[in-house]
Amino acid sequence: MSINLLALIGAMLTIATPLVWAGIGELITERSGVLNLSIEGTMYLGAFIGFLAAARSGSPWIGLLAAVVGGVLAGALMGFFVVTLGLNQHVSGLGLTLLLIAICEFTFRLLYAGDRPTLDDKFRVLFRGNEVLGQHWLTYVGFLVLAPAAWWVLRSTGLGMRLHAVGESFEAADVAGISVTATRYVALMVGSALMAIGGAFLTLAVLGSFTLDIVSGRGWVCIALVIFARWRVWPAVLGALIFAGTDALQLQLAITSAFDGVPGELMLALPYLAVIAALAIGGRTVRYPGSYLKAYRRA
Amino acid sequence: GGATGEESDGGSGGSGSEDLPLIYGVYATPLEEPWDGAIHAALQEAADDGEIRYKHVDDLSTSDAMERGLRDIAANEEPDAIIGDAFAAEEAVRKVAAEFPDIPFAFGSGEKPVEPNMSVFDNWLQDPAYLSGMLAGGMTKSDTIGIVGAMPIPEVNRIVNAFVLGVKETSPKATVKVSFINSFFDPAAAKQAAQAHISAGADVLFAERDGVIAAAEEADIPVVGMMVDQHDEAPGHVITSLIWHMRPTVDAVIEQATGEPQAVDLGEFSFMKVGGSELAEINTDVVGGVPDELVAKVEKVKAAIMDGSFTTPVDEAAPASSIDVSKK
Amino acid sequence: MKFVLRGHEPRWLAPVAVLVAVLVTLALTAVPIRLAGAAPLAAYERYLVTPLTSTNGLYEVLLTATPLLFTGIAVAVAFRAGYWNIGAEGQFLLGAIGTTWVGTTFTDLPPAVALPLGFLAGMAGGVLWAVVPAWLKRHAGIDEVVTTLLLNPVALLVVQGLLNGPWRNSSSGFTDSDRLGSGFDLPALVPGSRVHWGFAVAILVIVVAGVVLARTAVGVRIKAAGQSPRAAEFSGVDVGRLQWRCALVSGGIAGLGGASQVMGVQHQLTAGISDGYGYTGVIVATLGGLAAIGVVLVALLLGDISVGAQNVSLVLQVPAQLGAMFSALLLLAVLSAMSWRRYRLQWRSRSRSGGSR
Amino acid sequence: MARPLLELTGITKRYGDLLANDDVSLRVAPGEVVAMLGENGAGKSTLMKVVYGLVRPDAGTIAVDGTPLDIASPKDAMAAGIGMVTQEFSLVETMTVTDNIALSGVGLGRVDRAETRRRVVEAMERVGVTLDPDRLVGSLSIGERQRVEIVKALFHDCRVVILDEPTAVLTPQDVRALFETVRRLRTAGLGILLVSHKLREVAEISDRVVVLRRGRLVGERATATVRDEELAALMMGGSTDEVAATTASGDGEATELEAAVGMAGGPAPATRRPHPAAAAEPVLRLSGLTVSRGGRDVLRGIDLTVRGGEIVGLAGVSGNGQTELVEVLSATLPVTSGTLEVAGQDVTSAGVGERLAAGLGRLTEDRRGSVVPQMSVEYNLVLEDLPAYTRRGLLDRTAVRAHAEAMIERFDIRARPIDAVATLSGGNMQKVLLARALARRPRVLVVAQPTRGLDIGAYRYVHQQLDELRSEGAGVLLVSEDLDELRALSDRVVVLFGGEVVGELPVAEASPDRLGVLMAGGGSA
Ligand SMILES: Nc1ncnc2c1ncn2[C@@H]1O[C@H](COP(=O)(O)OP(=O)(O)OP(=O)(O)O)[C@@H](O)[C@H]1O
Ligand SMILES: Nc1ncnc2c1ncn2[C@@H]1O[C@H](COP(=O)(O)OP(=O)(O)OP(=O)(O)O)[C@@H](O)[C@H]1O
Ligand SMILES: [Mg+2]
Ligand SMILES: [Mg+2]
Repeated sequence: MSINLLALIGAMLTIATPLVWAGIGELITERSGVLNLSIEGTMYLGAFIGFLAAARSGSPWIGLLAAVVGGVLAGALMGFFVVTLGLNQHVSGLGLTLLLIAICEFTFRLLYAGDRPTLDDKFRVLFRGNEVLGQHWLTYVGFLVLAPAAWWVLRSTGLGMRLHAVGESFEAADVAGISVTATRYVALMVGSALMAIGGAFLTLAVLGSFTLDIVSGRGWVCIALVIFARWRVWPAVLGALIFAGTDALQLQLAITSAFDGVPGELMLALPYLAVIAALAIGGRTVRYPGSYLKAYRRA
Repeated sequence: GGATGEESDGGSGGSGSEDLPLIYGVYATPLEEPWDGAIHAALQEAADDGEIRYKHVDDLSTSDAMERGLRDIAANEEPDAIIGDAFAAEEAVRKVAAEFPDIPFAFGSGEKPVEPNMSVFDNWLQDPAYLSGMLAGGMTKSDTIGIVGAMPIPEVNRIVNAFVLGVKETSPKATVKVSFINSFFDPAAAKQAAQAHISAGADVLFAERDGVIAAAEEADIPVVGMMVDQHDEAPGHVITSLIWHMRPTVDAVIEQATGEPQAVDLGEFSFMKVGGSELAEINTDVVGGVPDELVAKVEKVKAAIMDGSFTTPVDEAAPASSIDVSKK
Repeated sequence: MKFVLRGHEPRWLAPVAVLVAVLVTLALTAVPIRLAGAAPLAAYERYLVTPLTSTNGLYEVLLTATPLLFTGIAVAVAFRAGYWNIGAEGQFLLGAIGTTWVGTTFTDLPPAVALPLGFLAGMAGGVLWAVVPAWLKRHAGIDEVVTTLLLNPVALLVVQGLLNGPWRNSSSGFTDSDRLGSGFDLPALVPGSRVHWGFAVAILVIVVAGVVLARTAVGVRIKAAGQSPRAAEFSGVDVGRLQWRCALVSGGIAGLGGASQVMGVQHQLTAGISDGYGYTGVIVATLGGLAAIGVVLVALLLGDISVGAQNVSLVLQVPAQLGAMFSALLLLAVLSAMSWRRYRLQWRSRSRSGGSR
Repeated sequence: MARPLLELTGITKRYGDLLANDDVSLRVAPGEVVAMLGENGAGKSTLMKVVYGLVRPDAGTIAVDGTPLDIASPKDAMAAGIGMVTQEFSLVETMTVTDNIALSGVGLGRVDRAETRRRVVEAMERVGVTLDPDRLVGSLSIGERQRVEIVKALFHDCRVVILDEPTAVLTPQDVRALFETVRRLRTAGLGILLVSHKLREVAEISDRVVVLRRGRLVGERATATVRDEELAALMMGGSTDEVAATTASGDGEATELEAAVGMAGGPAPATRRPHPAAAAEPVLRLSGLTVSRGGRDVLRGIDLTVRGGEIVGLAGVSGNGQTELVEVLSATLPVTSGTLEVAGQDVTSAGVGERLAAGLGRLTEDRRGSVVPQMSVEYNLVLEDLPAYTRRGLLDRTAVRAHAEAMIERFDIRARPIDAVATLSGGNMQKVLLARALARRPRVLVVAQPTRGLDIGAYRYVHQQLDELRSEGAGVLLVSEDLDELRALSDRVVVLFGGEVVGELPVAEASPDRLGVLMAGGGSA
C-alpha cells in the first residue's frame, strides 16, 4: 500500500481550512458564553451568498465580501435572540440553522430551478502543482494570520479580556463597566463572519459551484472541536488538523488494494472517532465558561 | 415543490391547457439531485412541447412522507399518471399504487412491476459508461483511472462496472480505483476523494458525483461527466459525459396516461439504442487531446451498440476499491 | 422606553403571545410565498388549518409527530439531569438497527412476541449507543456534547455500512434491508388510519416520564442535579450516577423511537429513516420547557406544520423549503413571544436632568 | 455640613409590585463615612446599585459635586468618580488579581501587562493592601478577594466609595485592615457609603448612620450620639422601649441582642447557666481525624468531642482548617485517616444520607451551594428527606406543602412555598436552610458562620434557635469568625490553627485577647 505523504499533508490542510475559519469563529462566540448552534446554517449561508454574489458579479472577491456581510447579519440575528431577548441558546441556534438553510435552498430553487450553475471565476490555488504548498490563499490566511491573530487578541488585548470577563461572569464585567450586550454582539458578529468565510471557502475556492447540503455537518464538527480545545485557539487548530488528517488518510487508504476488504463506512467514520479518541487521551474534565448558555439582564 | 410554482387550486393550472393529460412528478430527493433532476427535465420538456400538463413535488425524503404525498395527489389532484422514484420507499409506493388501480404509476425502482398499474424504470447508462470507459482507457498514460461515486448501489455499480470493462478494452493492464462518498451531495468530499485518486497516480477521472470535475481542472487532467453534458463546467477538461434521457420513458408513460395503465418494466427506454441515454459529443480539444483512432474505435462500438450487434454486459455487484482490469 | 418585569402575569398573556407569534410568522412568510408565486392566504390555511380539519389529516399529524415525541422526551430527560445529550439522532438510528436485526432474523414470530421484542431490541440499540459517551463522561470526565454530537454521523455510517454490506436487500440488491417479518408490523391505532401503536407507546413513555420527573423523589433529585449539581451533591444526591442513568434512559427512549419508526412506518431499514428526528428532538425538548406536556404540544405543532407544508408544496406548487422556512420562523417567533410576555413595555419619562459631563 | 459630594434625591425603584426604594434622599459629604443599616431586603443594595448605575431607578436624581448626573451604567458612575464594592463578589475567578483590578480600565487594543501590573501594585500600596498580583482570583480566600474588590473600586481615583456589606464575610483581622483603609480614604477627603448589619462596626467607623426600612429612609443619626437600641428599633420598626423590653426579658436573649448590637465585649455573662455537658453522652466524636486536600494535610490529628446539650465553638483565622472540618463533617470532603462518630455510630466513610440518618445536621457557610436556587422553597426544604414524603412511589405534594407552610410559620420565613429560593434574601435563605437542618431533629448540628450577612432580627432569631436546640439536649458545633457570636453562644471554645487543635477554653476564660493569641498560633493550651 502506498501513502503519498506530501499529498496527505496537502489534503489535510485543505480539508482543515473551513474547520479552522468556522471553528475559530465559534470559539470566539463561545468565549463570550454563547453556544452558537447556528454555525451550520451560517456556514451554509456563507457558502450560498458567496456563490450567488460571485456568480452575479463574476468576482469571487465580491462573493467573499457578501459572505462576510451575510455572516455579520446572521450573527446579529443570533444576538437579537440570545442577547437582546435572552432566549434559550440551543433552540435559537438550531432554529436559526434551519431557517438559514431553508432560505438559501428556497432562493437557490427560485433562481436556478434545478440546474447546476458554476462560477466563471473562482479563487485559484497558489503554487499550483506543489502538493503541500498548492493551497488557496484562504488556507494560508487561516493558518498563518487568522489563528495567530485570534490567539493574540484573546490573550493580550482589551477586547480579549472583555470577552473573557463577559464569558466567565456577567456581574464582574458589568460592574467593571463592560457592556455585556455589546461585547456579546461583537463576538457573535465577528465569529459568524468567520463561519461564513469558512462556508464560502467551499464554494468560492474549493468547488466554484454550489450544491445543496454543501456544508454537510462541518459546522457540528466545529462545535465539537471548540469544546475539545477547551476554548483555546491552538488546540482548536490542532483538533481541525487531527480531523482533517484522518480524513485525508482514509481517502488515500480507501483506494489502496490493501484496504479492499475494509468497509468504506469504517474509513469514513475514522475522523470522528479520531477526535473522540484524542479527547479521551488528552481529556480531563472541561470547565465551561461561567456564563455559558446563560442570558444576562440587569434588574 | 415547483421550480417557480405557478399558483393553482387543485385540478386546473399547471402548464398547458385543460384536455392535456396531467402527469405528476413525485420525487424523494430535492430536484437538485441529478437523478430526479433528469426525470424533472424530461417532464418539463414534454410540458413545454405542449404534450402534457406537469406538476410536481420533491424532497419527500421519508417513506411516510412519500406515502402521504402520493395518496394526497392520487385522491385529490386527479392525475392521469404519476412518475417518480421509489427507492427507499418501495413498499409505500406499491401500497398506494394498489389503492388507485386506474392511475398509472411509473417509478424508478430496483424491483419488479406490479399488475395492474405499477411500472418501473431505472437509468441504464451502462452503454455510455462502457464507451466513456474506452475513452478513459485510451487516454490514460499512467494506466491509473479514478472513479468517485455516491454509494455502492446497483444503479451506480453497473455504471462503474461497465466503465471498467470499457477501460479494459482500450487499456488492458490499467488499474481503476473506485471510492464512494456515501452521500448524494457532498461535492467537497467528492473533490477530496478525487484528489486522493490523483495523488495515487490517476490521470483520468470519472465524475459519477459533483465535485470531481473541479479537482480534474485544478490537476489539469481529463474527466468524464455524468447525467447531463457537463462540458461547460470545464471546457478544457471534460472529455464527454454520460447523459440520461428520460424522454422516451416519459413518452411511454404518457401513452399509459392517455390509454390504459400497464405494469411493465420501462428500463429498456433508458437504453442507448432507443435514445434513452447517450454519450455527449466527444471534446477533442480536451487537455492532452483525444487520438482520432481512439474516437474511431469508440464510434465503432457505439454503432455496434445501436444496431444491437453489441450489448454491454450488466454487472451490479459492488466494485472493489482498486481494480486490476486484466483480472476482470 | 424600556422593558420592566411584570409584577404578575395575567392569564390571557400566554395564548396571546402565541397568537402574536403566529401572526408575525405569517407576515414574514408572505413575501417568499408571493415570490414563489402562490397566494399567502391559501398557503397559511394549508400550513396550519387544513391538516387539522380532516380526521385523516389529524391522523397524519399524529403519525408525523410520533418520532418527535420519542426523541423530544428522550432529550428532555437527559437535559433535566444536566446531561447534554445531543446524540438522540444516533441513538434513534441504533434503535432502528436493533429492531431491524430481530425483525429480519426471527421473521416468523407472532405479533404477541415480535412487537415487544422489537421495542426491546430498539431500546437496547439506543442504550448501547448512549453508553459510550455516558461512560466517558462519568469515568473520564469527557464532555458529552462532543461525544454524542460526533457519534451521530458515525451511527449513520453504521446504518449505511450494514445496508451496503450484510443487510443489502436480498431481492432488489438495493441498499435497504429486507422487509421485517409481518409479525413486527405495528397495527394501526385507529383502523383505516396510518397512526400506529408506536404513537400509543410514545404517549405512554411520556406519561411515565412526566410522572417520574414531576411527581417522584427521583424527579426532584434529577431537577436538583440539573440545576445545581453542587447543592444536589451536598444534599446527598449522587449526581454522577443520576446523570449516567438518565443518559441511558434517554438513549433507550430514543431507541424506542427508532423501533417505532421501523415497525410502524418503514417495515425495513433505510439510510433515510431518521430525517433528523434526533436534532429536532432537541428543539422539541427545549421549546417544550423540558416538560412532558410541553414536549407533546411542540411535537404536535411541528407535526402539523410538516404535514401542512407538504400539502402546500404539492397543491400550490411552491418549493418544499418554504415549509421549512415557515416552521423555523414560527419556532423562533413563539420562543420570542414567550420570553417577551414576562416583560411590560414602559415609556420612561425623562424625569431626571439627563446628559452629564 | 460641607457641600455634599454625593446627593441622592427622591430615589424610587420598584420591582413588580414591590417598592425596593421609596423616595430615598441622602447626602454624603467629603471626608464623611455614612453607614447604612437595614433588615435583609430593606433595599440597601438596590439603592447602592442605583448610585453605581447597576439599577435604573424609576424616579429620582443623583448629583455628584452638585452636578446632576444621568448614571446609566457603571461606566458613567466610574467617570463620575464613584467606586463600588458589591455585596456578592464581582470578580472573574479565572483571571489574575492584576487583570481583575485593571479590567474596568482596559480599552480594546493591546494591554501592556507589565505596565498594568506596576500600576496595580502601586494602587495596592496606596490602599494599604498586600496581595500577589499574579495569582488567580479563584485561588484566593474570601478575605483576600474582598481586598481585591476594594483595590478594584479604588483603582480609578474616585471621590465616592460604596461598600455594600464588605465586612459580612471578613474575619476580625480583615475587618480591622479594611477599616484602616477606610480611615485613610476619609482623611484623603473621600465620601464613603457603607452598608453593614453590625452595629459595633457602624459605631466604630461611621460619622453618620442612616436606616432603611421597607425601602424608605426611616432615620438619620449622628453616630456619636445614637443609642444602639434606638437603631435596632428603627430597623425593625416599633419603638425603642419595645426593643429595650425584649432586650431585658430573658437572660438567653439578652446575650443575643447584646451580641447582635455588638456590645458583648468583656467577660462572658455570668448569667449563663452551667450545663451538665460533662454528664451527657457524646453526640459527635472526632478522633485522630486527618484530612488532606491537594496533597497537603489541611487537618492533622483532630480530637474533638461534642456532647448532648452543649454548644462547642470553633475559633480560628480563616484558612486554618475550619472550612475543611465542616466539609468533612458534611461528607463533601473524604476523611484521610482517623474516625468520625455521630451519636456513637461510626460514619467515617458514610455518605450524606447515612450521616443524616445517624442524626447529623448541617448548616454551612456556602448557602448558595446548599440550596437549588431555581427550585421552590418547599422542595428545597424536603430535598434531604424525600423518601419520607413519598407515598406509593409518588411524592405526597400536600404533605410537602404542609411541611413547607409549617416551617415558614415556625421559622418566620418571608416567602411563599412556591417561591424560587433564588429570589429570597440571604436572611430568608438562611432560615430555609436552618429549617431544613432542624426539621429532622438532629442529635448534633454543625453550623458555620450561621449569621453571616444577616440583619439583627435574623441574627437574634438564629441564635435563639441554636440555644433552644441545646436546651433540647442536642449538641452543636459552632464554627464562626465572629468572636462575639462564639462567646455569646458557646459553652467551650476550641481553637484551630494550621489544621490542628491548639487550645480549648471554657467560655468564661475565652476573652478576645486569649482567643486572639491562640488563633495567632501563639502559646499551646
Ligand atoms: N432583581 C430583583 N428583582 C426583583 N426584586 C428584587 C430584585 N433585587 C432586589 N429585589 C427586592 O428588593 C428588595 C430589596 O433588595 P436589596 O438587595 O436592596 O435588599 P438589601 O437591603 O440589600 O438586603 P440585604 O441586607 O440582605 O443585602 C428585596 O425585597 C428584594 O426582594
Ligand atoms: N432575580 C431576583 N428576583 C427577585 N428578587 C431578587 C432577585 N435577585 C435578588 N433578589 C433580592 O435581592 C435581595 C438582595 O439579594 P442578595 O442576594 O444580595 O440577598 P442578600 O440578603 O444580600 O444575600 P446574602 O445576605 O447572602 O448576601 C434579596 O432580598 C433577594 O430577594
Ligand atoms: Mg444587599
Ligand atoms: Mg445580605
